[in-house]
Formats: sequence, structure tokens, C-alpha cells
Amino acid sequence: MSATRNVMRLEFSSRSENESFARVAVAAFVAQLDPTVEELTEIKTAVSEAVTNAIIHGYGDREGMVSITCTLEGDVVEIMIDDQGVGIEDIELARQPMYTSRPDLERSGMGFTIMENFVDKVEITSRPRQGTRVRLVKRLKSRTTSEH
Amino acid sequence: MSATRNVMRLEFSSRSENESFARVAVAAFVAQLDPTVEELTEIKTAVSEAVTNAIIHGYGDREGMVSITCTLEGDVVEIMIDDQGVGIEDIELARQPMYTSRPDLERSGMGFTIMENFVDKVEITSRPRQGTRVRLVKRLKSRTTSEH
Amino acid sequence: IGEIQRFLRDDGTVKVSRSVKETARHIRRARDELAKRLGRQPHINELAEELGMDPAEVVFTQDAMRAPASIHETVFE
Ligand SMILES: Nc1ncnc2c1ncn2[C@@H]1O[C@H](COP(=O)(O)OP(=O)(O)O)[C@@H](O)[C@H]1O
Ligand SMILES: Nc1ncnc2c1ncn2[C@@H]1O[C@H](COP(=O)(O)OP(=O)(O)O)[C@@H](O)[C@H]1O
Ligand SMILES: [Mg+2]
Ligand SMILES: [Mg+2]
Repeated sequence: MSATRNVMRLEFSSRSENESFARVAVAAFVAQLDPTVEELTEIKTAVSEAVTNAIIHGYGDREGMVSITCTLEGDVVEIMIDDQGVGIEDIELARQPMYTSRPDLERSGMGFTIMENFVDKVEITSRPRQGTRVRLVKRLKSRTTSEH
Repeated sequence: MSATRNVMRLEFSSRSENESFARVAVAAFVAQLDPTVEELTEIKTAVSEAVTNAIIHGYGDREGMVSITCTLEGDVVEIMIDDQGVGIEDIELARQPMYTSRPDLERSGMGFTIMENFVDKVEITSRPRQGTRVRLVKRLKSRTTSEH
Repeated sequence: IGEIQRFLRDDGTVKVSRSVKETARHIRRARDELAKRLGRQPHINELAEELGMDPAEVVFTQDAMRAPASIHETVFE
């Protein structure tokens, strides 16, 4: 791997069938940096939560496109998950552990909390009726350690 | 899987490190249709050849973006691989088995022949200095025998 | 499969490249056994079920860490 930026962008229909594909596509891109199994699992889990949110909350019964932009630069992974769905009225509230606007779907309200635990930075930008962007940043601590 | 169209689009830097990621992303998307392992390998191989061509021939020493659009509809997979590279002057010649414009890179000239063997249709559209689109279509023949 | 899970759980510092290599070997073995048992090429869902893995994860593990140089080998393997 060279040290310069490597970028990929992914766009797909907001269907739950596409969740595992999206998670694996991001994993295959990040795998170039040879993270630990644990780091890759953390990234996949965080991406899954954000993608599920875009599909379930952003679009709900409608079908739209979800996009993921992933940038690798040195040992830092940046992932943005975008939807053009309903957006979030109150971002502070949405971030609260256990808060969910859809208890009817048996959501746990732990999605953002999980993301915060598994990556270094979680930024949410959203506008009601315009859509939501979740930006995840993670530094791979393992990268400098040697093979064994 | 519902019978309606499912679409994904992928864009990435023209680096050879991204080849396996692109192949995995397409295969993980197509896996939804439950092809045989063999069919998946055929698709991955054809996609690899087209992506390698975009990187090596289309862009060469430059870096550009390669994009892949994949559509699933019923049991038919359609994959388009696009670059905005140098383009192909003589498409008939390029398709010839063993023809390569880069014998210096130890290319075998078998890329298009491999694609033709592994998918049902290979269409090439290209304009010199504008870029190239390779469209691959494959029907998953085995699909109906899978339920038992 | 228990073996793979133990391997993956054992150590928080296992590199993906190494774990993928290990798991890919299990996948190849399962694929060959399944093909023999079924008398035909297995479907990806059948293989995934046999391994207790997500189909997309099987695809990832079979291929994700493969070097670009070996593209042509996949044809003849
Ligand atoms: N992409 C999104 N579009 C619209 N609303 C969202 C989106 N992501 C999250 N939300 C809102 O934030 C809340 C909390 O999300 P999360 O922590 O993942 O919990 P859960 O998904 O279990 O409800 C959701 O219930 C929803 O109201
Ligand atoms: N995306 C592309 N952009 C420009 N030229 C291409 C592209 N794809 C194929 N070609 C041309 O077609 C020729 C044949 O391609 P291929 O059959 O894959 O053989 P090889 O890659 O081994 O040369 C290449 O040598 C190149 O001249
Ligand atoms: Mg959630
Ligand atoms: Mg070629």
C-alpha cells in the first residue's frame, strides 16, 4: 500500500438484502490495510448500524439509494454513510443510548452508541426531509505492529 | 429476493490494490441470487479481467476512477465496468484472442476471451481519449435447481 | 467451524490476512466435501449454511486478501 489516499464510493438500493453486501464491500476495501480481525469486526458492525438506520429510519417503506464513501489514508479509515431520507429532527436525542423513534420495530436504540464504541469519531449531519450523513473515523492502531 | 431490480454502483481509484475489493464487492452483491460457487468464480474472473484492463490499459500510469454498475433482475446479472481512460481504437482487434497492445507488460491478450467464456454476453463500447465501457451479462442457469 | 471460532476469539491482535487464510482453507475443504456429497457444484447459500457463515462473508474470505497477480490462477484452480 502506498501512503496516498485511496477512495471508493458505493451506492445501492435501500433494501435489507443489501446490508451484508455493503458491510462486506467496506470490509474488503479496508482489508488492504491489514487491520486485526477485531478492528475489522468493529468497522463492519459500525457500518451495519449506520446502513440499517438509513434503510429503516431514513427510507422506511420507500426505496431510495444509500451511499457509502470510504477513504483510506495512512492508518486512518474514514467512512461516510449517506441517505436522502426523512432526516433527523433532534440529533442530540437520536444519539442518546436507548432512544429509538421506532419501538414498534423492536429497535434497541443502541445503534449510535455501538458506533461510538467501535470507532474513534461519529459525526451526524442531518436535515429533516433532506437526508442524513453519518461520518465514521477510525485509526487502525494495529497497523504498525509487526506480523506474527 | 424479490423479483424487482436491485442495483448497486461502485467507484474506486484505478489501483491494482483495489482489484480484489472490486471483485469481492460484485460477488457479494451477486451472492443474493444464490448462484453456484462456480458461477460466482466465473463472474469474479470476468470482472477482474475488465477491471485490470481499465486500470492497466485505460489509465496506465495515470490515476483515474473505475466504476462498476451491477443490476440483478430475476436470474440475470448485468455488470458494466467503465473507465474514462485512453479508449480502444480498434475494438475488433482488441477482442482477438492473444492480441495485446502491451506485450511489454507480459499481458497474455486473453482478457476478452476469458470474459466471453465466463459470461453470456460481452459488449464493448469505447471512444479514443474518452474511455471504455464493458458490459457483461450472465444468466444464472442453475438457480431453479437450488431449492430442494 | 468451532475451530475457526476459537481461532478468531483467541487473540485480539490476529491480523485479518492471517485469519482469512486459515478460514479460506476450511471453506475450500467444505466446498469439496459438499460437492462430493451433492454430486454437483454447491450453491453459495448451501456452502454458507454448511459453514455457519453469512454468504457474503464466505465470498469475502475466499477472495479478499488475494493478490492481483493471481487473477489468472483462479481460472484454473
Ligand atoms: N439515517 C437516519 N435517518 C433518519 N433517522 C435516523 C437515521 N439514523 C438514526 N435515526 C434516528 O435515530 C434514532 C436512534 O438510532 P439508533 O441509535 O441506531 O437506534 P435504533 O435504530 O435502534 O432506533 C432512530 O430511532 C431514528 O429516529
Ligand atoms: N479499458 C480499456 N482501455 C483501453 N484499452 C483496453 C481496455 N481494455 C482492453 N483494452 C485493449 O484491448 C487489448 C486486449 O485486452 P485483453 O484481451 O484483456 O488482453 P491484455 O489485457 O492481456 O492485453 C489490450 O491489450 C488493450 O489494448
Ligand atoms: Mg439503529
Ligand atoms: Mg486484459
